Amino acid sequence: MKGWFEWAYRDMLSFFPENVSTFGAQLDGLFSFVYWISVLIFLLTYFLLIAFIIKYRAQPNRKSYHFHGSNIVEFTWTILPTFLFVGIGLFSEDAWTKTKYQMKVPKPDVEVDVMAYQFGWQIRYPGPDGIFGKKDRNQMSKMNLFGLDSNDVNGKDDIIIENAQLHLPINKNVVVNLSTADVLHSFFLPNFRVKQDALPGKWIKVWFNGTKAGKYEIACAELCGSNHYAMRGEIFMYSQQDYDKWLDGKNKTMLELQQKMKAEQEAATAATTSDSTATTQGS
Amino acid sequence: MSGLSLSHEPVSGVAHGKLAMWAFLASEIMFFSGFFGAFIVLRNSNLDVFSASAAELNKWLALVNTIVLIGSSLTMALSILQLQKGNVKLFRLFMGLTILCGLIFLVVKTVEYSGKFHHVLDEHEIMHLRNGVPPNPDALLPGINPSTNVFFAFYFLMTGFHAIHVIAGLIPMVFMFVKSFTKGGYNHPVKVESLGLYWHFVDLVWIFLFPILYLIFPAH
Amino acid sequence: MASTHQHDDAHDHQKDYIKVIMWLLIFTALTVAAALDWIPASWGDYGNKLHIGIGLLIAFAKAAMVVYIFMHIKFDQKFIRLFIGIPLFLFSVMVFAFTALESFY
Amino acid sequence: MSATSAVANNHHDVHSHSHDHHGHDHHELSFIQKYIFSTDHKVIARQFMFSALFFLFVGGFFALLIRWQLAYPGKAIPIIGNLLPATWVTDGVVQASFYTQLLTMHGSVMIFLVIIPLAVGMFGNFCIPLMLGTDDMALPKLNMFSFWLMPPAAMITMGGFWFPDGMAAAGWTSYPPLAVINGPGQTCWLIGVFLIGFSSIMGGVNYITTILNKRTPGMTLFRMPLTVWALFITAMLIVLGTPVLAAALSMQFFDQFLGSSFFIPDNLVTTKKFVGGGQAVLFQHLFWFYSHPAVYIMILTPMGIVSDVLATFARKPLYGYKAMIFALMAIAFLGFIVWGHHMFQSGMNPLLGTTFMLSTIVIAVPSAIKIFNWLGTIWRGNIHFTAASMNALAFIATFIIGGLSGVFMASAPIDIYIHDTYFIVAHIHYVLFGGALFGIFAGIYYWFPKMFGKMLNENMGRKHFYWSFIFFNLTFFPMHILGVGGHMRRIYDPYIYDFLKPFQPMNEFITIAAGLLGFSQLILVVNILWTIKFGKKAPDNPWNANTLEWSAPTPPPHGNFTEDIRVYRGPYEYSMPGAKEDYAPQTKQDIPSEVEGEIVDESMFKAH
Ligand code: HEA
Ligand code: HEA
Ligand code: CUA
Ligand SMILES: [Cu+2]
Repeated sequence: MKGWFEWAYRDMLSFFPENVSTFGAQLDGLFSFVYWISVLIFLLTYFLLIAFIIKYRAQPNRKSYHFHGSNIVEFTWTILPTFLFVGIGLFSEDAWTKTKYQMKVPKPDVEVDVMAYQFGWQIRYPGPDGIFGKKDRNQMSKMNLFGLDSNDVNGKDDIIIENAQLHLPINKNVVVNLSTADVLHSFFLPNFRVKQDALPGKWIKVWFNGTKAGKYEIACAELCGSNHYAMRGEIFMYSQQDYDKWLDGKNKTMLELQQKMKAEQEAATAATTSDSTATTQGS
Repeated sequence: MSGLSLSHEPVSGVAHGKLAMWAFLASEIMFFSGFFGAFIVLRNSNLDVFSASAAELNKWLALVNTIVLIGSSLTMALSILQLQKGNVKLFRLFMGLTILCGLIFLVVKTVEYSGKFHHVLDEHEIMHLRNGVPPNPDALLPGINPSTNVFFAFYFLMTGFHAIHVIAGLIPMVFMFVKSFTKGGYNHPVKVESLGLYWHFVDLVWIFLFPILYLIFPAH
Repeated sequence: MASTHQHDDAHDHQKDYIKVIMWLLIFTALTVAAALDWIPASWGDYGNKLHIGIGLLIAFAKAAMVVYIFMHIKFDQKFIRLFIGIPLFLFSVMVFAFTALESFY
Repeated sequence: MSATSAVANNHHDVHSHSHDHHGHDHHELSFIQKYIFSTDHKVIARQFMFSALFFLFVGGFFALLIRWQLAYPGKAIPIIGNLLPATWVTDGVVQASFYTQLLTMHGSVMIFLVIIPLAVGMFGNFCIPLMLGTDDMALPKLNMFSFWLMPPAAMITMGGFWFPDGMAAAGWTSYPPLAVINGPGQTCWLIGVFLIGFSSIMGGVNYITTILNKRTPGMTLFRMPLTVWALFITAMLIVLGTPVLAAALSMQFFDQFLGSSFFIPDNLVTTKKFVGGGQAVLFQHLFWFYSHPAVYIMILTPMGIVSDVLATFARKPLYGYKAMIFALMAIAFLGFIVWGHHMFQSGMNPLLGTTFMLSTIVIAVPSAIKIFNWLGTIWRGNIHFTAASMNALAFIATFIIGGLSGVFMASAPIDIYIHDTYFIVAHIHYVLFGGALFGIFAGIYYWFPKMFGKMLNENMGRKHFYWSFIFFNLTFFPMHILGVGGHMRRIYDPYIYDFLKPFQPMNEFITIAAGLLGFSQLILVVNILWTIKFGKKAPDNPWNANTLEWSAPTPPPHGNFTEDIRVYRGPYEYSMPGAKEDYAPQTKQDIPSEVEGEIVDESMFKAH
């Protein structure tokens, strides 16, 4: 009950969650641009509506003005809004091309793969060698969502994070290759003003550039089943040093794991031909 | 109150039934547009599968059906003419022929479908038609069926809905045909005309289905 | 429920119909012939496109005849053409947007 | 028309319902033929009205369950919690899997079984023949068929109720692959909606034919009231749009039931197996190709109703009659080329995003024309406040807000952030409830006397209006704020997200307002039932309106009119200077006045 009316006297724009990406400000600016235009139109139309309702309410000995309208007036109020609205459209264009055009995605400083599934996110880093292993759609399965090609050595050291935690450096152009293993999901980073549906069978590039270190949330914004609401992930933004530290830690465990695996494999070579697991997990 | 004339003569000059049929056909065009639009998109992204699968279809049965259906369009048009002229005997004849053609079409279609359902995919076909994915043993229908690949999904979808349209057209035709033998006879030229429009439309759909499903995938 | 629009001369129509059916059969034969393997394989993709182009062109020609003569568009009130024109327009909008699905970016 | 003719009509009503005009007029019709399987357009209109109002409560009930869960997740539903089936709730608490069914069925019921049947089914049937001065629809049997397809279709749509997996649960948009891997409830939904679509098309075909063919002498196209114009254009949208939905549903049915892969790409990691090769976005294209025009199917008729009601109660000619018609046409046309604005974030080609953004923003222009013309209509009028006119004014007020929020989303980059948040939910309800439903309420209050022959209780009508309007705004306005805060739609428990935790009080507020809003609707039902039983008898023309339906006896007998109808002027000639009365029925020939009561006398098609 206490918090109920707090919002009643706050400006709508103040409810945006904190913006921590480079283009976020432009998008928010666009929102408030349209917002203020709307407020103006709202005030104008409501003023007229209310004024007319009061002024022209029924009075016994008044007769309405018999008038069918005028073409000049109609023309004016067709043309003016057209300019205004087309203006909004053209004004929006820049932000749209910048954020979504695949060919305008900036050169990545950091590139990660994100695979959505019912109900979570898997994240893949290229690992110590800095190269992503090849993906083979035919090898996709519940155990191998990315469909890593088991014959590709570059894939052996890829870091796969299964608990939906994304770790990234700030002030770097991050490119996320987004896809999904099953149904549609939508990769939503409220604080970064990023939203993109994930399509099965297609990799879509999503980019952003975070400006502030901290922990933020990843949400799924496309209905994907009963646990849609629970597809929560976390995104940790680090300074470059902290990020390197985190990444080195990951890479080291990957290398160790690889060596251990190799040793085990050599030991068991003669006995059975066991399937070499392409991926290991980390977190 | 029978002196009133509130049920006016058609203002647009086109009889109610016919106008309604045209509106309905506009709707039908959009219905098949949905399929054709989807077909174009998925064909472009699955060219190999589409041409491999089209080769499995039986062109010649389809050709027979094309001719049968075109013929039925002619007899339909003629039966309308005859009824308008009041020549009931010839109306009956042409209507009977139309029904016959419709039935032949359906029989050929059944032969074609059952051929598909009895066709068991071999290794080679599984490679080409299904990208190596083995058919789903739990599929509702045996043999080649909508789950075989996208092409056959379209094949069954489009020819299936077309066949349903044929059946839907045959029902009132049989009714009119039978009615024309009763004592009262049958004398509603506008209804026959509207049905004729529908029947020509069904023919029209086939005119497009024939090339896009059976023909325009060259062998090489 | 009587049609106010009378068809003046029934006999003429009969002739039209026979003419149309002949053309329809000829075009059917043509379209089957065109689908045979006569384009040299060396033409590659252009050969395919030619195949499709011819097939569709013939189909449209046949469709036009059915609509014009059998369906009486030629003889009926002009506004009835809208019932075909508008859907065709919408279809082309649809196909345009759908086929832009993949390209560009 | 006098009291005697009304008596005669009641008498007439008992007889002759038969539609072939071959004599045998005078046999008694059984109750079933008269009220159940009737081909009389007025009876069908009533059937649409009652069934849709029933479903309004079904859908509203679902909405209240949704609201309960959002305000108090994990708490048992009070009172009825334990009465609900075990597949829905455990210990009175809504389950996550049931929540998705709830929002799906709420959306589907409200759109397919409430708004479209009310706006198109009910008003289309009631208004078109009466306002055109004819006896019935062009194809009365088809008309009956189009109603009687609805109840079974509705049952099938919700048929998943009988299966352990429950009802459809993929949203009213039913996007594959999710919808395809769902259970039999989804199959039922597909079939049900397909049938509803078929019923709509039948209706639309009938309306087009009737309007083109059955106008009474003198009723040129540009003398038709805007309600009829709106219905005409709506019918075209239905006829051209719905079949595309039908195609999309059929394809999804194939995927769902026969295992094909139209919308399923290769190698989906799910329990159901598919060969792949399809494209998921393709369905969205097909779906929105229908469903965007569908939102105009839901709003155009209310717009027409509002125009009629405002002109009548402001006692003024409608401002810019022709401009209003061209605006309707422009909205309908543009409505077919903007569907992509629902798919800005769907991964379709961003270049298309640009195109769709521009076309979408342009569609605001004809809407603006309409708003200004309505304002022009009440300008220098003499506005009488009744339940009908107040609802019409409320339509304008809420549609402005709903439309303006549409402009935000129309800008593709702004939509990035607010897509699939409560901002959209707020938009939906401002245009659908605030717009369409208030317009429909206005129509119900306006035509009820003619439909049932009784005057609705004005007092209750006003209470219903005030309560609805206030609680409507309290319920849905805060949703804009939730949306700006990033609150996703279709989520069962928002509070597992840290950034949504602060919104719990607001959700609670909304829920309480929604409950009161639901309660307010009971006033309408009580009013209708009370009036039918005890209401005051209605005169033939209670509002002194011009259009033809008011020249018919009340309630109109079978065949509608007791004399031949001829039309002499446009529908909005109110307050002509020098005339004795402040209205000029379209059927009255000579009304001496200083102006010539003519708008235009030409028509696109052949006129009389
Ligand atoms: C009756 C229903 C209805 C109506 C009329 C509208 C009208 C509009 N809608 Fe809405 N819409 C829906 C029902 C409707 N919508 C529904 C149900 C959804 C969600 C579906 C789902 O996902 O479940 C939706 C979703 C939706 C989206 C997708 C959002 C998303 O999912 O991300 C968009 C995006 O562009 C949009 C835009 C618009 C626009 C631009 C209009 C325009 O037509 C509005 C035009 C009106 C105005 C602009 C206001 C009036 C004008 C003025 C006051 C004059 C201005 C004055 C001057 C310029 C001087 N709508
Ligand atoms: C015309 C359409 C219409 C109408 C009238 C409404 C009415 C209401 N809607 Fe609905 N809504 C939609 C169309 C509509 N909605 C659509 C299309 C969606 C999207 C669905 C999707 O995402 O797929 C949606 C989604 C939607 C959501 C989002 C769900 C989610 O995303 O998780 C919410 C949440 O608050 C909501 C709430 C409400 C409320 C509180 C009402 C209230 O106005 C309801 C008021 C109540 C009544 C009118 C009935 C009164 C009932 C009683 C008094 C109960 C008595 C009866 C018994 C106990 C048996 N709606
Ligand atoms: Cu994943 Cu919603
Ligand atoms: Cu839309």
